[in-house]
Amino acid sequence: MGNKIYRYSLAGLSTLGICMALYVCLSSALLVALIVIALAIVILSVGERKNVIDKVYRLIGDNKALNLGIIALFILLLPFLVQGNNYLLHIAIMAGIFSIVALGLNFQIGGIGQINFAPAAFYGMGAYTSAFLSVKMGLSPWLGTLCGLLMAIVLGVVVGFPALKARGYYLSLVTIALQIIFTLMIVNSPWIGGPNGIPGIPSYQIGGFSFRTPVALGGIQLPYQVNFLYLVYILLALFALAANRLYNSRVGLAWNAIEQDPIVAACQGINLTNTQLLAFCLGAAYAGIAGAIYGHYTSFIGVENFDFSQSLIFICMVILGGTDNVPGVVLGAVLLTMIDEKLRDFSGYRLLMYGIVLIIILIIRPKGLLPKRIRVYQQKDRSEYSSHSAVVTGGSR
Amino acid sequence: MELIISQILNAVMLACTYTLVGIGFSLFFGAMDIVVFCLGDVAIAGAFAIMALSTVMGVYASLSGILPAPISGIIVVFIGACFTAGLVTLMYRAVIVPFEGKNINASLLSTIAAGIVIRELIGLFYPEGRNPHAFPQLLPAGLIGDNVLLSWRNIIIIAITFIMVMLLYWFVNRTKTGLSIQAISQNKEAAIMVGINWHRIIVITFLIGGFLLGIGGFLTASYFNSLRFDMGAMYGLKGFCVAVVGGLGSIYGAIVGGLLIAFVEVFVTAFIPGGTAYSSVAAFLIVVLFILFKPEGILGEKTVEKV
Amino acid sequence: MFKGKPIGKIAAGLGALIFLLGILAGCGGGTKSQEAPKQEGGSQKKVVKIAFIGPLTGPNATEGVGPRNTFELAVNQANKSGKLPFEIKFLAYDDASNPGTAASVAQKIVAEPDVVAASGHWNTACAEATIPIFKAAGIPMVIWGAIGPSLTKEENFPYITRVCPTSVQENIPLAAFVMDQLGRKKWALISSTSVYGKANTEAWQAEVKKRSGAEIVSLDEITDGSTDFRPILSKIKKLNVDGLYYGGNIMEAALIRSQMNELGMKDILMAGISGIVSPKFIEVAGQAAEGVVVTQPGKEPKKMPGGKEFIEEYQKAGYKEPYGAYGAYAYDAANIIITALKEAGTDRKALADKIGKIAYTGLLGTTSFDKTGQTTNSLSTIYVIQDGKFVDWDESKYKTGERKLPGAK
Amino acid sequence: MMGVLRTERVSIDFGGLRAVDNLDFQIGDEIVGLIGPNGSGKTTFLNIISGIYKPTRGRVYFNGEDITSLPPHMIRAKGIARTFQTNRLCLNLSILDNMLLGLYCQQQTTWWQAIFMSSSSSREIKLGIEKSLAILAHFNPALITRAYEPVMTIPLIDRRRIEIARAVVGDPRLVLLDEPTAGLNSEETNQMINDIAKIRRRSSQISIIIIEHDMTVISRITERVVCLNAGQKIAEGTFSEVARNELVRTAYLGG
Repeated sequence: MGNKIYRYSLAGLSTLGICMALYVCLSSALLVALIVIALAIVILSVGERKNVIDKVYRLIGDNKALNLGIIALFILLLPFLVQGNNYLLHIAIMAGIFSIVALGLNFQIGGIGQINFAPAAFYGMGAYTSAFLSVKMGLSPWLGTLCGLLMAIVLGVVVGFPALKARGYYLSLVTIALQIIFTLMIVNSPWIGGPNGIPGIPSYQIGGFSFRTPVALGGIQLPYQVNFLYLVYILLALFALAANRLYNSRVGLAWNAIEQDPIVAACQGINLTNTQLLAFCLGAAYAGIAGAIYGHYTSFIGVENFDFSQSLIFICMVILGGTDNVPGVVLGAVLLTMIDEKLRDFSGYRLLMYGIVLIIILIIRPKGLLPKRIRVYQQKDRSEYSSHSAVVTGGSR
Repeated sequence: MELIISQILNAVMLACTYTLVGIGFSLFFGAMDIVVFCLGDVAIAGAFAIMALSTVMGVYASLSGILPAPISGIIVVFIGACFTAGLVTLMYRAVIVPFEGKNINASLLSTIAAGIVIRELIGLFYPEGRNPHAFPQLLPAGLIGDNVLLSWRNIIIIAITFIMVMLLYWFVNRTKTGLSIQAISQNKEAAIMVGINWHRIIVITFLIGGFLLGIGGFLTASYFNSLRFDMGAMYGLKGFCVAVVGGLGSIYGAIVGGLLIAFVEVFVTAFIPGGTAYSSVAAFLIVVLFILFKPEGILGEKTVEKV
Repeated sequence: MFKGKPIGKIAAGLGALIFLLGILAGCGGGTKSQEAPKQEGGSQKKVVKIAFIGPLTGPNATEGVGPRNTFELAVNQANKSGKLPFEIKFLAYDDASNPGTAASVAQKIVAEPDVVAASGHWNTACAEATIPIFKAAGIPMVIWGAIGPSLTKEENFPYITRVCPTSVQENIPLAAFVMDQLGRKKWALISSTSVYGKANTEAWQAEVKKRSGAEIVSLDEITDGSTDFRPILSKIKKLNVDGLYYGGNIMEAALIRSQMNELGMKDILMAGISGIVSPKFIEVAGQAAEGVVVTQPGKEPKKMPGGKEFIEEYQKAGYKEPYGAYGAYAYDAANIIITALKEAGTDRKALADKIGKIAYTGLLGTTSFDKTGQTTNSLSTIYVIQDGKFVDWDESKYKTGERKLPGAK
Repeated sequence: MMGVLRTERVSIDFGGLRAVDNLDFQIGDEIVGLIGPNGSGKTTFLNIISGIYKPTRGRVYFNGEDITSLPPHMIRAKGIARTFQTNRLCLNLSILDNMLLGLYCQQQTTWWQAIFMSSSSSREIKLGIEKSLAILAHFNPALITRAYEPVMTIPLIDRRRIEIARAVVGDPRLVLLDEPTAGLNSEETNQMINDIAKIRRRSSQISIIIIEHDMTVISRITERVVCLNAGQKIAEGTFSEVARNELVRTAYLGG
């Protein structure tokens, strides 16, 4: 009994530790954030070598409700922790939005093992559709977001179709080409603002309450970002849950099989066309919603938000965080968003340092912070069977 | 008629600027089965090195004091190209070796990141690095006769491209090292089995490829008379397109691919009303179509997937 | 099942982690708390912050770095003068020509406690993205370089003001000069697909439409960063135009001019606007730059009162980069903010009202704002490139007839 | 006896090369060995049956139904499972995941259900796990304790077992085994022969086509043998009949 309470509190402590680490990264200077990340990498690497990480995973997995509760509480309290600092809240919101896109992109990179270089096009499709409909047609932003989602899925089919025929570098090039074509087409289309972008995008409203009004909570005046923070993180929680369920279902397994060997996958009865298109369409749906929210949040979108370099950032998030690992992808997105923002203080050196940090992390952990893991279906099974190497080692293909 | 001829000439010149970087992609892909995404940036770094030698560092000026101008020009370009070769090899050690055989995604990303680093280093540390620069005129600029279409510089650019391709062809097909490169690109395991020193050959491939890239960057900068630190991104991307359209792994393919892409761009610009804005769209569409319907490219070998 | 030993290790590890985080959090907090007493007790003067935003990296870095320097120069001069009741701290931020980045940066500025005013942007899209943020925060922003006509609006006044003319205002004198005074009627247009390029092209089209007999025979759109314009130019060559107008940035403009030269089109007049007024244009275009006609709002700094001192000070400050086409605007924008600060104090609302009502005389002449926040200052100069320099038309050898502009009959 | 699978004059050309030439073949409730020298078109023939290659001419019937033009996944759904010559398990996935892939065609969960009705999805997975473990136990009980380990840590003989287990776990009507003993030593080959025999013991409703170079394997487990050479059928019958056939001897010695 004592042991149980001990483990319970230990699980809570480790989640709390992660939340605190993220909070420290968010609120302090770049150097401190980098030290925290370096520490985390050291702890992860040592833990993996000594097989402790596995136990931590199990510890956290065993007490899901507690840990989710802690994380939820953390997000809920974040505005108070940062004392209503709207910039830090803005970073947190962007981290949430980017996490959603990265989760969607992960279906392609982690799931079917195809690097899609056009996630920013999906993201932009959602943003532009929703913004266009709500600004020019006066549609409600909620409906606009839905349409953004649908249009992003249409684009997902367009980009996903080549993936059925091309693989590896060829697919990379196709998606790069489509991404560039997407940005060029936006620039050349004056009816959606062309290079001017779309200004004055309305915000979401519930009843008469606009999301862009500051709120007073518990006697404290909080900036309007709080509304979006909660909206984004509720969505992120739902999307992460869905991604996790997909990962643990027959669909996620089929994606992995296609990644490993498409012919073998087909011979197991997996419909390559539908299953791969699904990965692209679901990913596009995630990105589309995220894009639409972004537009309604910032009230302005321009083509520069959705270009090739933005796509690269999304890809980095997935690969640095850990492909096909839902917490990993979210962690990658959150950390990279923060690092990117911290680097703003070094304006001229920002990109340089971004590149260097990227290379270093890639060399230290080529499989990402939280690497892909063996699926565990039931905790009970797990403790019955020994598992020496739950972390997938060695190369693919 | 004159318009068509001048546009054809424009396209040929543009193709020349694409070809060498396309060959770089093909060479490295053939040898290692990897796509090094930062080749465009490397080539532009080479051009910057040549520019530094001839302006800031004054090597060209001091050389031409003792030697005739063309020879000192050649020396400067040669040093610059060697620098590029060194840069590529360094990059191979730093961002490709750590991921060898491990993770295709990680190496893809690391080369992209390396491109960013190269670009930013130039921007930060070259004097006025973020501004456009006029590229020093190492090639004679005069016109041939009264014909405004043909200048000496253009002829020389075409000639250098041609010579480089021929030299590469000779090297790959007539020397032992070159044949080893071919052997590795066809079957790595077998090549190692018959005693080819894989690592040595790879380094040599990178040196040669880097040299070509340096020349390619030089020709491009000379053709446009100008240089900017971030030119490499698009340049590299076009080079990759060229290599794929021509057939990834094929040297001649890069020439054919370069011509095709250049002709599409130039002719969409010149002969389709309102086409200017869409010339890049057209070029990339061509690439997409090729990958979908003829992924082996124009001159590449069709590989049948083994079951 | 769990065994005792490893779980103890985990606990120890986690404990260490949380402890470390606690220390780090303390450090993070510590830096903040160190700042606070300095402001209150460290020196007698209160510190206020003014933020500058511009493209310091990315494709338009050239346009942003010079203005950043002049802005800093103005702030330093004000601090040194000793006349201020407070100390101004200068913050420079990079929008990288990306509206998303710009919005982020604006959030960051707005969140800084002592920021009283900001001056921002060369890119219209970036300004579009940050205007709502500054307006919502009640921080006055003076736009120093973005020229999209739609930026200044009555509803944003007095928080958003602009010291530079819009693309429409900028093109009027140039059109009057080349079309009316020089009589060039048949135009080829090359337009950059950037906001800046489009805005200028539209303004030019409007000017052409106003004049009977004037016509545009070709319009080509190019993306920033392209390098090969020969196909377009070869096409234009056939059309026998009187002039070629390019509304865009330095690099592309210089390449267009030098490639025109190569294709034997040197005798076609090229006209452009302030975006290409930079020594870099002449450096890259080389010989071919001779005879290009451009306009720039305001007068040359050296001809304005205080201009000579400005140039001297700029050189003395040891900046590597030239102050560029928009350096004078950023300088005046900074001084407008500082002057208003002196008079209205550090309250943001009062400051914004003061800026709205200001009549400031500086490098640009006298700047004051109309009810949308747009400057009413309409001085402008026509320059022609002569012997590798931008020379005021009125002082050039071209005006005297000593030399002839390209294509002059 | 009605044929389970029947091919009618199947041919396939690769460029100028005819890899399979006018092959008539049929199989009932039995184990058929497919033998022939290297390059005689055995594997190509299996690829045609499983839908990876489309024959240039001829038809393939399965349970009387024409499956010639169906894609591989539909052929699998009809009940033809296979293994590969070079062991092709998903190395990064666990043994259990590989087994679940074998059950893919029997499961129904769509992505929609996976997200919104996760209990039905996990119930299905749970059933799948039970079934997989049962089959694994049938082949090698030791594998059960390692079910959550990635396949790449497993020795070759067990990998082959897993691959065969993956093929039969989905209750196929016909299993195509492509050189199941390649790379195994004689001890392991014996074990493999027993394993294959176990499949038949489990259910006589499984027909097997087995490609094999090791004639002891063929002689011990097949009921009938077909010999191919240069894409053509040159002999058919029991092993001893085929082994005596003059054409077969020349093919092996001369080819």
